[in-house]
Amino acid sequence: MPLISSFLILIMLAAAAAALAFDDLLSSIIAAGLVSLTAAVLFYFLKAPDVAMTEAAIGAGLTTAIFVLALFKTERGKSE
Amino acid sequence: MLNFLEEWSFFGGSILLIFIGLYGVLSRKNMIKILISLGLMDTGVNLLLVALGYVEAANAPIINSVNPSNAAAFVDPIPQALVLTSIVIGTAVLALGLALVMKIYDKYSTLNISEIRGLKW
Amino acid sequence: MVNLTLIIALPLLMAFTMPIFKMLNSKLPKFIALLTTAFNLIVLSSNFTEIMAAPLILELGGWQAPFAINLYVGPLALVAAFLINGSAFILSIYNLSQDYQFDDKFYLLFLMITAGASGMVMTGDLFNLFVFIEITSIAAYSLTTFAGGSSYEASFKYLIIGGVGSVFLLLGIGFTYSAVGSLNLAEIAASAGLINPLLLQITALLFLIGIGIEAELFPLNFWVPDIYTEAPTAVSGIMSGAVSAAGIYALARIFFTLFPAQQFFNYLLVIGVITLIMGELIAYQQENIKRMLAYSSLAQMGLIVTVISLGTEAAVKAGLFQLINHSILKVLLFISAGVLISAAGSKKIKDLAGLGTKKPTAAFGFTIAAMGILGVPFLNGFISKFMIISSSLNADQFLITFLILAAALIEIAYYLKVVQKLYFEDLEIEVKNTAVITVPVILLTLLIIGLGVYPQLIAEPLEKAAAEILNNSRYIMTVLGGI
Amino acid sequence: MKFRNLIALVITAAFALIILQAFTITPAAGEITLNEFGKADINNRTAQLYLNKSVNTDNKKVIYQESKNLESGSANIVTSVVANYRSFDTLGEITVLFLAAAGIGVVLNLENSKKKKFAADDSSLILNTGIKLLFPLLLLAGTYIFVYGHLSPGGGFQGGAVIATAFLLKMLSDNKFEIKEISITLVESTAGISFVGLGLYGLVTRGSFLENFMATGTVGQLFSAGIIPLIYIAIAFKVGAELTNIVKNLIEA
Repeated sequence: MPLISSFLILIMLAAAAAALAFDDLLSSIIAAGLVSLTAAVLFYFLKAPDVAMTEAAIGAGLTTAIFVLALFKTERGKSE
Repeated sequence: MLNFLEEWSFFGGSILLIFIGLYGVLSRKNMIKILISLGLMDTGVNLLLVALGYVEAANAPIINSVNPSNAAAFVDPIPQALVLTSIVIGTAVLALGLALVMKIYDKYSTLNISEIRGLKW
Repeated sequence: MVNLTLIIALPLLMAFTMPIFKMLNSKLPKFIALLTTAFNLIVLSSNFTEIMAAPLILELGGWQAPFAINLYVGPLALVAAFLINGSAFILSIYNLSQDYQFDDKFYLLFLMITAGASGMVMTGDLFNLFVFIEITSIAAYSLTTFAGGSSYEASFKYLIIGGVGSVFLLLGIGFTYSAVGSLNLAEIAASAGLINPLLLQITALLFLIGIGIEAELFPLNFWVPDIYTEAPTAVSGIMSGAVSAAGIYALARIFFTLFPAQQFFNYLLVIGVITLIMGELIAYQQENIKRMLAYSSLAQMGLIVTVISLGTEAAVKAGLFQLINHSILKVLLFISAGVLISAAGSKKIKDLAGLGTKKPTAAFGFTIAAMGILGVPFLNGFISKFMIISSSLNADQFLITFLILAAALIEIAYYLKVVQKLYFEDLEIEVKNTAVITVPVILLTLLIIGLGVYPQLIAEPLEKAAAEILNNSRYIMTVLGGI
Repeated sequence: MKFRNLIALVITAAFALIILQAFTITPAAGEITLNEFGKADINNRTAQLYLNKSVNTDNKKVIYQESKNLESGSANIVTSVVANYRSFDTLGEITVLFLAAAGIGVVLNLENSKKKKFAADDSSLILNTGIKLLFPLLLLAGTYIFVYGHLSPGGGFQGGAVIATAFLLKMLSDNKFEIKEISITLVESTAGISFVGLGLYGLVTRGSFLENFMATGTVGQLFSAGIIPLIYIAIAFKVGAELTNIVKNLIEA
């Protein structure tokens, strides 16, 4: 268990760094969604199921959707 | 040793996430990326708060058929309640920020803050 | 006596109902906003004597005081709540002659910024403070954009700095909770001595970052000029008159209650002086009148923080008096400047020339408020300036006194410049129709002269408020009771 | 360009250096500290009172499906914190969401611009049918989550978010699907008014805002926990309506 969570934290940090480093905004947004998703799993490991559900539904789901919508209304919408 | 690793990887990981976010907010020029970084900071601080309330070998704070009484050890419910609030507030701020980004993009046709008068720093 | 929780609960109810009011009649929202703020003032007045006698603890949800959220309303919080709701009331009168595009949304946001600021001064719980700061700032982000134009950029800037600040504030709250195991201010204060001094310093820094944004402290205040310049007049007024006052209150409450050590006040002193001097110097160079007022407002916040962090009772009293005056004067300055700007169709100071005769009410309002800020005798600013100078001299802070005087000189220069433009120069321009601000100008002028001639009017609340904030053991005793 | 990154790095590192010190703190020998940093000791925290449900009453053992008439009847302690002990925060939180939704409406200035649809004209039959099937299931799941919020993980926010997700998918896949502005407004206003109304009713009948005025029943049963389920239903409708409103505004902008 400890190893799994440490490993997940590493994935989370890598995804966060990737979210900043990607030039492509869509990849960035997806990486940020991955951060939220791993965070949701980590919340579950920390015995916080309520928070895990909220983070998965709101943080990973809706926020990512809103970001993608905004992206397609701005830069993506123009180029295509 | 393993417990030590687990505990400190949570603290260290969430603090690092906050600082990756802070670095992103300060260094990125794309408005959507700045908001993404702000979201990362939010996630980091939420994770840290929950980790501060974690008790080793304790249960999720729900009394049910698995833990039928409060005599069992539970993790701290208060940080969890705070984080519930904080996640929703964070999303609200991000959504408002994205609406502003869309409006600013309508005006300047760019997401780059160095091309937008009034956002340069 | 009416239950003080209503000050927050009623605006909330009205805000939630606002879309329905609009469906009934499109003129209804602005009157609802006016009535709600008036009601709040009545509620506050009805509690006045009781709170002057003893601070009031309001338990929310019926849970015993230190263990869940409670509101704490002492003399200081009462004074601050009066300032906030008073500014909102005056600005609601001003709003009656305005037309906004989404009127229901404007008024619900306007009510919520007031309720958020009131909550910031009344709450006795750290996380609740965070929630109210968020309510206030989200309402401010949205309200700014009613002006259109460049306000979106200003709002975005504020949103980013506000978002980062709230993360740090939350981090500070987390650290405090982890060390003490409670979120109640009094309970934390009672055990603050047991917290590791290093951790205490780190949390103090985090709180300073989180709340300093609302209190407009250097170097977290670069959003202020943009917001004040771009936002609609009523919003600039409420930000300057109410939200910054709430920020100062929260800062004072946190620092005097949780970190009452001299070293923290020294940090605050330095930050305050830098804010003051920089604000005045930059204000002097501005050509845009709203930007000038914004930097002046910033400088005043610096002045208030400087004086309060001297830490003597006389100094705290002087700082509070200055805070009251600042709210009154800045509200008047912003609404009269708003009228002058819309009359001239320009925000440039040089385009306002000659409006003294064409827009007599607004020019008079601007002039009397400028005189008040400069400290002309028989106006309220004179008394507070005098108290500030004498208290800082009494505290043997000669350098600080000198800097405050120097800042006041710069202030005189740029305010007189505007007044001179208004009355002694003339520019042939077509004056546009503007909002009527006779009632707010009369009300505020009466207050300015009243407080200047007869400052004993608020002597008792000030005395009690200063004594209260300096005595954190009394705060702890009141909240914790016999526990 | 590089300079900017460097400055950002310096500022970040400075903050990191300051804040990471908090984690190095170890109590010196003989020093009295409350809690060692990072080590949660529930017994010293307010949380213990919430777990024992003993803020106002005496310490009692709470037993699943047995204990009756406790001060807060929710089996999920996080729920009892969110919707009972600290419900004032929660009221503030849904206010934040409400303000953000209102603000987004203002910023995007929808009344004046032509309403656009997301480019989903060519959405495939499979997607369309799939979401048609999924939509009621998601609504059901959301409802379950908030109705059982006081017994199992979940509650108003999560349920509301799931419901909003259902509407989001529907809006993205089906071009003809439209939610009327007025119905969202009515739902969000009604939910908000009922939350504040519950609070005011407590204020009038029991003397303090948001105080529980109903019997708390037996821990672990569906009809228990006093006003918590009512508050959670109000929150769920409010959160669902606000998030749907936000998403709708962003889609139509």
